[in-house]
Amino acid sequence: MLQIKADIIGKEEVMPGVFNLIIVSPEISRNARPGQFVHVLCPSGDGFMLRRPFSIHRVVPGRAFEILFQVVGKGTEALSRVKIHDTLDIIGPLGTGFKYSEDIKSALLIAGGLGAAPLLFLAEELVERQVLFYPMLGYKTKTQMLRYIDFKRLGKKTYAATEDGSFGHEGTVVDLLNRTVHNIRPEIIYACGPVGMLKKISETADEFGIECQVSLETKMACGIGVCLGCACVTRQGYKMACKDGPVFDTRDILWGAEDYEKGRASGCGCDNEAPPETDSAG
Amino acid sequence: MLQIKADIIGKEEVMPGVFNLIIVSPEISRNARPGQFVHVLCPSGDGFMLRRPFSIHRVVPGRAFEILFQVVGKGTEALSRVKIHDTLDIIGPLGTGFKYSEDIKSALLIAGGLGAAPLLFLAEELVERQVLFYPMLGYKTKTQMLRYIDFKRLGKKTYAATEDGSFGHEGTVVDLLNRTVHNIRPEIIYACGPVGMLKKISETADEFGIECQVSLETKMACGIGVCLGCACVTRQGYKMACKDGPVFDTRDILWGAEDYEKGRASGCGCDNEAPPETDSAG
Amino acid sequence: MKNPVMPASGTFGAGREYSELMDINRLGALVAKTVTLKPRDGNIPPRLCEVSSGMLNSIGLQNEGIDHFLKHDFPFMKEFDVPVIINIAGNSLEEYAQLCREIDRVEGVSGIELNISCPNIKAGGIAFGASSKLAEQVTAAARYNTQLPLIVKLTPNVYNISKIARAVTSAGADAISLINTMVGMSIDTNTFKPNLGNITGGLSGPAIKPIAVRMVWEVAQSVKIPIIGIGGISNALDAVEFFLAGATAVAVGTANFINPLTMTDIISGLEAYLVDKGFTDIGQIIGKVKT
Amino acid sequence: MKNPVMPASGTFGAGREYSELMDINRLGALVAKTVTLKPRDGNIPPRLCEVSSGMLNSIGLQNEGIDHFLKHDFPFMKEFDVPVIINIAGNSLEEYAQLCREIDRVEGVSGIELNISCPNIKAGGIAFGASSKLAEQVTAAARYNTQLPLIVKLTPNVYNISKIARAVTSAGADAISLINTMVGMSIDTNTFKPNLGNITGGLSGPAIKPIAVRMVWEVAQSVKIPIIGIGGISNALDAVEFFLAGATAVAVGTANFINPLTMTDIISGLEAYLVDKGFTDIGQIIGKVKT
Ligand SMILES: Cc1cc2nc3c(=O)[nH]c(=O)nc-3n(C[C@H](O)[C@H](O)[C@H](O)COP(=O)(O)OP(=O)(O)OC[C@H]3O[C@@H](n4cnc5c(N)ncnc54)[C@H](O)[C@@H]3O)c2cc1C
Ligand SMILES: Cc1cc2nc3c(=O)[nH]c(=O)nc-3n(C[C@H](O)[C@H](O)[C@H](O)COP(=O)(O)OP(=O)(O)OC[C@H]3O[C@@H](n4cnc5c(N)ncnc54)[C@H](O)[C@@H]3O)c2cc1C
Ligand SMILES: Cc1cc2nc3c(=O)[nH]c(=O)nc-3n(C[C@H](O)[C@H](O)[C@H](O)COP(=O)(O)O)c2cc1C
Ligand SMILES: Cc1cc2nc3c(=O)[nH]c(=O)nc-3n(C[C@H](O)[C@H](O)[C@H](O)COP(=O)(O)O)c2cc1C
Ligand code: FES
Ligand code: FES
Repeated sequence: MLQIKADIIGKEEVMPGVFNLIIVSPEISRNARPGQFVHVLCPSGDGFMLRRPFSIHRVVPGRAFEILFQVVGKGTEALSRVKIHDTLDIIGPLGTGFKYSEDIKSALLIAGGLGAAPLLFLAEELVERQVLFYPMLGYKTKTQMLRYIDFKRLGKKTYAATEDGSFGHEGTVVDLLNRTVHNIRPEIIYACGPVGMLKKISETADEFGIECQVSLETKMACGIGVCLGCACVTRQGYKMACKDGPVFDTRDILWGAEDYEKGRASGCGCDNEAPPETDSAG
Repeated sequence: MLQIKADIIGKEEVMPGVFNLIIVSPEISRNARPGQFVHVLCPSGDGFMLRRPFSIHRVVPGRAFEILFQVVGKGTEALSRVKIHDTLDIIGPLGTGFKYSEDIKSALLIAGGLGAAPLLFLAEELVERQVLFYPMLGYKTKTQMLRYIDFKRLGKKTYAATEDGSFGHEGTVVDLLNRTVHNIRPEIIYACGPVGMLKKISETADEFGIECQVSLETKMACGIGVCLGCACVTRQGYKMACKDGPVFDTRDILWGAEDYEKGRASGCGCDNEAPPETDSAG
Repeated sequence: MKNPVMPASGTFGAGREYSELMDINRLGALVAKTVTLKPRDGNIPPRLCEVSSGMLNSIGLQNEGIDHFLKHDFPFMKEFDVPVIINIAGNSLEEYAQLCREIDRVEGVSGIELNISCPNIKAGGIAFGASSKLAEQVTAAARYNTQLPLIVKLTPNVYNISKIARAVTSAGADAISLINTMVGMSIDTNTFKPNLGNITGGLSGPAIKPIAVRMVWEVAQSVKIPIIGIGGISNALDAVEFFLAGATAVAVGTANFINPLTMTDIISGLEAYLVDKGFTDIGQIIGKVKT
Repeated sequence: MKNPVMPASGTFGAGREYSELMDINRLGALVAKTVTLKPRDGNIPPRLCEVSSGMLNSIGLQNEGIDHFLKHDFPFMKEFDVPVIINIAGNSLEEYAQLCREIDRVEGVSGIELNISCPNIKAGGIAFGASSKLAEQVTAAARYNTQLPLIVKLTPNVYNISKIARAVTSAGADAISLINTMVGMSIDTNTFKPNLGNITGGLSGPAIKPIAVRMVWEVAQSVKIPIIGIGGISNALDAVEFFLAGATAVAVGTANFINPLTMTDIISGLEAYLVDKGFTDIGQIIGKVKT
């Protein structure tokens, strides 16, 4: 982990409201592992101050790394206005990243929308490690198929679902998973996307006895394990998404209730669940 | 007074850190009088929110008006980054402006630095009204002679002082005034600049029995006379700089103590002075 | 009330200036700047200072007194098709009582707001609002002297806001407004002088919104009377937070200075929000925070 | 102390993580996150929410307990050439007393900070800090059980901070830190749920700075012991405001999360400020606000 002032050398609006930045950092590009993130001081704007976490989307080994982000609020809005050769204050790489044992042979990578961000880096790593993998990508509609081509180029067979049926399977990526999982039979599932989707994927994985790792998003302050603000509820007690995660084995996660399906943004899937031991002591 | 979203059609950095903006507004340009100001919502930046007041510097009759401002803090910094064809949210014209009786024949206009902002508009008005006037301009040094040429073009005889003596009289504009006032013998003095300078000018004016009007700067919130925040102490009690001023007759002003000379920014020259009736009632 | 959006006392004068910039008839109510029995000069300048996401003020209740107000300002306010609330402050119980008696006689007043929370005056003001006993007494004194709807405006500078709210409720308040400003201070690091002539002042604006929402929520749990939520409201979603917390109306202060159209924007924004969420009435979201 | 700048408890852990990003040896002191007698899980997530110029947290004093702390964290902290202050909280007077007894035995501790101001726990915490009587009792209990310098950390959620400050001073506090966070709340207008699992949380950051400066100034008028100023400090000039108000040292919280170099930047900035103003020692500006 280090704090850098890094040059932006590439910026692309890959689809309306979604941007890709290429950021120079030999150190981060060298040390980063898939699933890790960087904590970015977005250029000062209107009434926000905390850093914003973004997954490392891809690396240009030894030289630069990329982030892929969607404008959803003030921080990302400010970030979308940076220009090439602007400098960003970044802390990273952070978090533990995806884990893979040496002898794994086949993996399923499931991304919902922006969930593609950490998974493309993982896909490139798996190619390197000669692990067979199947990208399974869920989108709203055909015109928003973020990184489809890239995954298709890297994966063995690429599955896609669109909610409106304009491309691939009509429906959610969860439906698609449930229809196809008995054919694919991966040894491991890696997933990233809305928490409701992740929870359902973990249920399927459970049912089929497949190991499953997901990248969880929580609100973060420090991003490095100090403030204890990004807690997720696990069977081992509270774990910090920024330091113990953001990637967790779904067998450890205690998911929250229904309303996570509605995409509550600020949680890690756990805020309706009593913590392992409650606070009654004090 | 009205609130407008106005186009910027001209921007010039007239000297390092000092900008001139030309802003389209038929209404404001038509209604504005010298000494009035506009209340500007500076583009959102880092942790400030209130509008900032700027004198109307010049008008393009029936079409646009100008402001001349120096970057001193966050608001002016943000404002200096606007681009041509950006839009600004502006309330104006505000305040009462300089007063002149019909039969006045000669005036002395004294500007310290940015004090030139409202006085150039006044100078143009006086030319129109065929009043003879003498600009007297104080600057730090030769290279910072804001609007000297413009005043020289309009005035009968232009006096200048630089603190380092690189042009004109060496010393302050107050020294220059004291040396020359008995020769000029104006019927009225109009002045704008740091409050310490204004106080000294008013003393000289008093001594020579010359009417004197000054434009005072105070911190403002509403800018339109509602919040009662921009109070100045006068012999008639508290007056609001934004509504009763910013131009005051110096005979009415109760000046504050010594430290105003040091250029305390946030006052109107009155905060060390007991108010006419003190607060002891409640 | 046409809608639950009004100005916060002291940030809208008597509406005269803002009437040139916006349509007062769209508001839910007009709330006048605090009036006192006798004219008050207010505090020594400087009276304003901007701070992060907020401002400090130490106006000190400058006003021309109740007689002048009733003769010159109230008639102007009454002309609008909007209920008028008169906000009052006194140095003593007797002054509050007397103000209520005088206002009670006046035709066309829709309510009295007791300001027992001004941090910028030496006697009275916040002192009444910081003690449940005094708050109860001043409310009772006012209640005894007027039939008009009585709103009590509380100060956030206390540990237990619910206790104060219960006290004024039991003394006969018809509604509570909260919050007034937090006491704050700012120092000029060049001159070593406080940025306010009065040394300390009242902090308002977005900076205090989380404190205000929390207090509205707490008070909504402990009393049944309506609450006017105030504190850092700048847009419709800010207002929605207060409604969810339990406010039945909201008042806008500092934001008026920044954008005179804030209140009318909020009124439109609330309508859009309700439609968007499938509600027909603001009542459907009041107090509906899912805790 | 090399200089009067230190981290605020709970925003720097035990310094482990930040030691990778900055030079801890430059700090005036290290202040550990609050430890309790027994391990605490902390509060249900979400625990953070950003608001205008500030953040809300409801961590709930998650920590592994004093034994674990002394075994695993304190040895790490002790390695630096910097005084270490241990911050403690309890549910009862007896717990505070016991924690003091245990820490008193430990070699290399420079001071104990009593957190009687945490807004995020159900028993103890803020309740001790909001009553001058309880504050006095808990300070006395601690004082009786340790020879170490004793700092008491106060909550701003009270009307009369000077009264509390006097109470803890008379009970034997050697210093006061203030402020801890203001209680606040934020609601998600989409889901109607509070943005914190614990419903309310503590407001920190620049938003509370004016409140903190005012309280430091008030307390500096009423007690003679040193004050550690805390609340929204992000740069050297913020720190200067606290010194002028009467703080003898400052602690930085939320700003660490934004820029891990905040404290070292402040240390350099203060030096530059003093030179610029012609002072040789920070002592020359302490309490020097010209009121
Ligand atoms: C480990 C990690 C990795 C991430 N990687 C990426 C990435 O690669 N690409 C990307 O686009 N985003 C990513 N995110 C989410 C990203 O951090 C948020 O979108 C961003 O912080 C929002 O900031 P904002 O100021 O624009 O929005 P805000 O103004 O803070 O919020 C706007 C809206 O977005 C929601 N929101 C805020 N923070 C989050 C969050 N952490 N997760 C989900 N919703 C949120 C809010 O609830 C609100 O509805 C990641 C988050 C984490 C924790
Ligand atoms: C009626 C009126 C007319 C004005 N006309 C002009 C003009 O034509 N051109 C121009 O450049 N400026 C003018 N000013 C001053 C201008 O409003 C301030 O410079 C501006 O508000 C500073 O904003 P900021 O955010 O950049 O500075 P801040 O961050 O608010 O402050 C930075 C520094 O500037 C000082 N400062 C802030 N406000 C004022 C003020 N009102 N007067 C003096 N110092 C201040 C602060 O004390 C501080 O030292 C006028 C002020 C008034 C009241
Ligand atoms: C400049 C100013 C003057 C104020 N004057 C009064 C007043 O006279 N009476 C009163 O009850 N409240 C007064 N207030 C408090 C506001 O009514 C309101 O309670 C407070 O500002 C919080 O709301 P806000 O954050 O929307 O401004 C004043 C506030 C400001 C900023
Ligand atoms: C995430 C977080 C955790 C905190 N934990 C503690 C704590 O454990 N003990 C404590 O005394 N104060 C704690 N505080 C309060 C800070 O020490 C400090 O008093 C407060 O945040 C105000 O300072 P700031 O505005 O610089 O953050 C915490 C604050 C934050 C933001
Ligand atoms: S964000 Fe601070 S511990 Fe994870
Ligand atoms: S700025 Fe509000 S009255 Fe002048």
